[in-house]
Amino acid sequence: MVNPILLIAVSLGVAFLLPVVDRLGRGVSRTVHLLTLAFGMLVSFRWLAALAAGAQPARIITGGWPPPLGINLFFGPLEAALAALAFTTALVAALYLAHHEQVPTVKSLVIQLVLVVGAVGLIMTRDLFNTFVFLEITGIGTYAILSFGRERESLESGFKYMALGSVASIFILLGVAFLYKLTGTLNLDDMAGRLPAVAVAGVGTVLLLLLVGLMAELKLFPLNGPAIDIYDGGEPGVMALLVGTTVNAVLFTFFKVLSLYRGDAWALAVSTVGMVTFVVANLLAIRQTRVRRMLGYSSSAQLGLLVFLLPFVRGEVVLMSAMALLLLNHTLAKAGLLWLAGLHGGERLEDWRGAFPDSVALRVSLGALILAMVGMPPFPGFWGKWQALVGLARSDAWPWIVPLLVGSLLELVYYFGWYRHILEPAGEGSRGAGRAAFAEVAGILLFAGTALALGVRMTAGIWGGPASPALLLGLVGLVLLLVRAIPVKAGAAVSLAATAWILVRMFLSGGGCPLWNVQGFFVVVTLGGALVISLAGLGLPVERRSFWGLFLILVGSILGLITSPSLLGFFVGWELMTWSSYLLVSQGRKGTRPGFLYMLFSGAAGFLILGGLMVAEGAGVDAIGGLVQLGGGAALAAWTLVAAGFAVKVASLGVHIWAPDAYAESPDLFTPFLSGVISKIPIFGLAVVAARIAAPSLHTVAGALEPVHVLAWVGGLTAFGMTLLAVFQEDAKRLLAYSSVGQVGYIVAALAIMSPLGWTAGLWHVVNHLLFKGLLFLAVAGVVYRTGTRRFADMGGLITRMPVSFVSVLIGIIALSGVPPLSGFAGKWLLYEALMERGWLLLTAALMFASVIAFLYCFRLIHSIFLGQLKPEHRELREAPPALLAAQVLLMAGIMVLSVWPQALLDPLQRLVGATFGAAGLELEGALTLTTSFGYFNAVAIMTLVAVLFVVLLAFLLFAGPRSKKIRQLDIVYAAEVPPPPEELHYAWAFFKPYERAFAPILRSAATAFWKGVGEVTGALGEAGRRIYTGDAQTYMLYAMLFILVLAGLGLAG
Amino acid sequence: MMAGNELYVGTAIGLIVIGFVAVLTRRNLLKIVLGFSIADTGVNLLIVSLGWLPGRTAPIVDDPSMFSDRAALAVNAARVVDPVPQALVLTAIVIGVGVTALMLAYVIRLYAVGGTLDVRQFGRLKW
Amino acid sequence: MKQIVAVVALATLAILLWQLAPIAMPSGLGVVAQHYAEHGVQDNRGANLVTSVVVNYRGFDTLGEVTVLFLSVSGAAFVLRRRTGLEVHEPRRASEIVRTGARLLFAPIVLFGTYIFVHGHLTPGGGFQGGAVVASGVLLLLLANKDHPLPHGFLSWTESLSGLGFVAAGLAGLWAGGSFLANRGILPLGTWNQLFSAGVIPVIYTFVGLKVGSELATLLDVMMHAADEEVHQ
Amino acid sequence: MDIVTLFNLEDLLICAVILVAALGAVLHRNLLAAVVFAGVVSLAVSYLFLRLSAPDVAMTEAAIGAGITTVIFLIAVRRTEEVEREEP
Repeated sequence: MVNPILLIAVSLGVAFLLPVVDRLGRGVSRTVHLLTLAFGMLVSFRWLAALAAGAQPARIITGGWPPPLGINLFFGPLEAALAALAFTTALVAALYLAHHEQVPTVKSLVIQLVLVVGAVGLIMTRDLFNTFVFLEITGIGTYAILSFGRERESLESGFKYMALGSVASIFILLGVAFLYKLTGTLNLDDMAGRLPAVAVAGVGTVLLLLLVGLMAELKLFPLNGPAIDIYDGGEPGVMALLVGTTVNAVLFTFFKVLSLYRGDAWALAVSTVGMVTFVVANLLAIRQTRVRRMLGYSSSAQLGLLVFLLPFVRGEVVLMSAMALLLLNHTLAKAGLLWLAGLHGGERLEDWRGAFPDSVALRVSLGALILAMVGMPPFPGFWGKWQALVGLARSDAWPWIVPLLVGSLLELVYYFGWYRHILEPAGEGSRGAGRAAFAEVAGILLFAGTALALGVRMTAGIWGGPASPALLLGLVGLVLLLVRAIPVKAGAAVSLAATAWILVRMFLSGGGCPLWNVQGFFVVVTLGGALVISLAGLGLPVERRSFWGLFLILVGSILGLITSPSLLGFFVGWELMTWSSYLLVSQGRKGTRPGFLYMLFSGAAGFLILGGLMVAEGAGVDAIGGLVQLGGGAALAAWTLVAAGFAVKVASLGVHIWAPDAYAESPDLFTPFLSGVISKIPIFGLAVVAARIAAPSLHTVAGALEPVHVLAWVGGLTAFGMTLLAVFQEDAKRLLAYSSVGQVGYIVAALAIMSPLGWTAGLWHVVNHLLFKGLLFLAVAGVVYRTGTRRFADMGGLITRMPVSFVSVLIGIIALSGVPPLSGFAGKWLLYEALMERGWLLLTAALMFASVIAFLYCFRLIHSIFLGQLKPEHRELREAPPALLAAQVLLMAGIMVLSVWPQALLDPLQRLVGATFGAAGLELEGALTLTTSFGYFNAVAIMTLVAVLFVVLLAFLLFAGPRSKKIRQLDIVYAAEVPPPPEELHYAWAFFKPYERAFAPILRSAATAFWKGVGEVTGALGEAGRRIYTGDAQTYMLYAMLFILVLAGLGLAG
Repeated sequence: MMAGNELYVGTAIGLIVIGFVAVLTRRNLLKIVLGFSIADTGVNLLIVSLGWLPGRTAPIVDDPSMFSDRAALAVNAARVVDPVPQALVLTAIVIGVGVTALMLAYVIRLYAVGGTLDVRQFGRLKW
Repeated sequence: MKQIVAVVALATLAILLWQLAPIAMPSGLGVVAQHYAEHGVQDNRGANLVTSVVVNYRGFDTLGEVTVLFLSVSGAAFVLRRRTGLEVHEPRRASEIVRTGARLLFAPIVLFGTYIFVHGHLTPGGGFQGGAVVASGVLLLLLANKDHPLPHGFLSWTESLSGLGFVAAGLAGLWAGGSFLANRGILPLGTWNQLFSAGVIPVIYTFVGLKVGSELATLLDVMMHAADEEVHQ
Repeated sequence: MDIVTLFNLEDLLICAVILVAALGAVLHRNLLAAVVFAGVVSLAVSYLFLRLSAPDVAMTEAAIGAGITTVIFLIAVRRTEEVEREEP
């Protein structure tokens, strides 16, 4: 194997030679430069491979003298990985920078090469003064290359960075000199051995000098002013180079030097500064309007997170891999984003509207890198953050976990604030990659590709091997996303085929009906929903080409979430579902704003759930099955956090403001899936995760309060509130959105009863809701597709033009409102039985009242759209596309089957509930009647009775129909008043105005005002906070002085 | 009591603090760079005084009897001051001049672009 | 206001540093220094212990050190690469004495500088000091006549080759003496106090001297002509 | 034992010169004078290094600290402004 010292020696030799090589021509010097970096990269990767395979790390001495006499270097796995990362980043950065030089000189090549040498030297050296020399090399290299960018800004930020860097190196040099005086040696490991024995006053001050010097070098809070300015002023390509090389090297140096710092006081100081940097930098980033400055704050935050983890890593393998993953993720994502920022050139967030319309690869890379930065699966950052949290939970470091989660949520806010602009449809102002050469794009594609590949491999690991259906679906989706050639229609077909294939395979191999357990049940629900949507997709066109790719990723993630046995697998699926559904919601015409809100609340829900899972991990449970063993306080905490997360995701009252917009503005084809299936996943979560944790009851002043009862009331209130709001909507989809959230409230209440009958009612309603809500949304989608509008006032009398849609909506509202003949009644009946059995009578009353109101908006839905006069312009309206109707017929058939023969679903449910509770919910007398403790219900009898009534009525109508007199809608005469706007003429306009006035006080949605207030406060905090960065070099240096004195004052200077 | 190196250490700390005074309070860019240069000199003086041992000479072996045999080696060792801080300072001075040169190049460019040497004019990038 | 805070902070810093004075009290040689003092001459046959430490024991530092200077000069040239557009006020022509003096003194100064870095292992001084003296000779020429035609090619070649020489000596040490920058197996250590003693140390220090000399000369040239025209090499 | 005999007179004198020159460099309005003061500081410190029996460092400080650094400062002053303008 090549001696690693050559990484430094050869690169340095070439750097010295470059000025003369350049005389032979710039092409020659550039090639030599790239070859040297390639050589370094290859050697590092070969060493990394060898070390991974168990080779011995290289212990290198220089000058012929072993340490402590001479300077020694070390090249272990960590060093090899960091060196490989440094050389790769440098190589790719060089390719990029070659295209972005205003005044090309060989000097920039020299500086880039020596910068990498400095970084690799820093990584390898084990001598403290040598570390100082290499810090200076990387320092000066950084200062020099910072002048690469735009004239004024880069010089200004470069000078500030250099000034603070000089203060830092003075502190470091003093620290090193005094440490030599105290221990007599300069070798790091030797000094770490001798230092504890030194009991002289002032040792603390010396160590503090070195510590603050290194912290200033790392630009942690409050010294991160200049570091953020160089992002703002500097050339993004240069910053990408620095992120991959010097920043990682200085961080690793900080890790090595930390071995000198024994004792909890130092560890606490370092972790506190790290965590403060993480949270504050993220908070200040929220109010940023300039992309590069925001990326600067994000880098400072990520660095703070890594520094925070350092003291915990000593010896902990889990945290060591967490650090490695987080560092790798930050380098790949941040460098990639910086290159993209350089390529795009958009200064403000708004300039990124519909970025890179001309290149799929770049747009997918941009999305992937943003998701990686925020720590979303499958990218390495997610796994790193998970392992870090598990490590912290295991050592019960709860005071650290909370800020970590809060910081991550803040990070999510500003990155998706940026992504919101990117997802807007490409207008004339949106910029693309233009005629970017491949060299400029190589880095982006390489880094995004590596991050994705690593992520997919790890996801495969956790979801049971590469052959798991969930992963296959996801990969197929990824292919659909990337390959531009596949037409949209083919996407729908592929999706249909894939879901059908998996469904069939499950039924065949699953040993009879897979419905016996909860996982199987929800898989069938998901795949059924996906099947229907794909079928409808053949008819209804979709705006964005990437719809089906994302749709398959979404379905894959849900399958993964449901079938994976471990908490980690569950959460991977959950977060994957969150961002894929976010992207789909944002694809609606005005979908980006509601999408952003959707992401915020889903992200918050995700972090609540993550907190709950961490409580479990802290107690040593890592499988879903193991949740049963949780007991006492941990159980209550875990249960509350997880249930709260699911409640937010289910949009219960108070946190519901995101749901109506998200449902209404998402693409018409996706809304049925969003309301039919995705809103059921938190139900699966409650059924599987929350139900297993035996949460002890709270002993409050009013006696024992069962958490489950609280959850039931949350469900109940949601049902009540949402149904009430639904009635007064003027827009069809928004009405259905409120209704959908309300219905899910019923299901939450049903599950919260925690009795066999309750679960039967809940799960029955899950299927039922999927069927009729899917039906309603698809029908409305057809209507909207034909009429182009969603407002009731613009529709009317469509029964003659779209009869099949009319029948669909009719069946849908009958099933929804729970009127006897159809399956809705069975659901409601079971629910009320279970509630009464449980004894929660007030809640039963509330739900019954809500059902009555539900009937009102059902009537309004069908009345406004299909009955009344037909508008002139809708004269020759055609029926909805056949494929869409086919999907509706499929759903209608499902409802009819359940209405006539409920046992088809009830038998499997009995088995399932029996397995969970040990007792079946209800007995089946004979083949047809269901009996519970309160009464019985024979579906077939009722069905025949209603059918007879229906025939009689229909005959009368047909007989009386032709004699009715048709009047034209607009022949109304006005006696000299000003005619009101056309809408108000429409009979359905403000249909329930009197009720609205009656309920006005409680309708004034306090929730929206509250959450807007929360947003304002956070923003104001961010606004006030970032004022401390006044931009003045001397102020930043004064912060450094004050910082060391504050730490000294805190007693660190012993 | 043998004269310790308080005087030299005191002067060095004085130089460092005076250097920082210039860096933190003077508005002129050149004065700031000058402040850094003076602070560097102060640090170098401090490091050399760390290695100084009263009554000993420079670490140069200039008469042959010094290393004829093992005993003489120990004698020689007791005769010289600590060479290591001097080696470190030698490097530190050259690093100092390197950084100063780069800073001055920045100052020249900033003056050429901003037309002034007042550091407060170069604070546009903020918040 | 900020000024007062700064002064108060610095006063506190002074007190903090003064607390370290007791540590700075003379307290004999450390374990490493003891070895250097005793065996320094034995190991490298060099009379000047500091030079042995700088070039051999901690030779890797010096390689880093030379890189720092090389990087600073390239950095300065890089920063000043753009035309500054400053109006260049014509400097007063140097007086007759300076011009003739410069021509006369240039050779002795360079000779003296060469003497310093060639005898680095015997007398105080070495690569850095010798290089600086040589550069001051070049400075004298520039003072005499600002547009004195400096041999840029020669300077650039010297700088690169001497840098490569240093690295080559290091690699030779790796190949012959077992580790990078080792002082064994390349040149005989010779006898103490002779010109050709201490193995490869004088050779390395000569390379350093040449490199520092040419680099500082280039630096002076770059800074002096920063305003005039775009620096293209 | 008063302070003078504790440290010999020369050292005290030199240290006084160093500190005064440093203050001069910081406070003086004219930049050229300030640079010269800095040069004086370097030279004096170089002599102090001799007193600390560190000839190598003394030569370096003299040649580079006093020589080269002062020169590049003078060049920088000539390229920019000589007098420190009093700005609000």
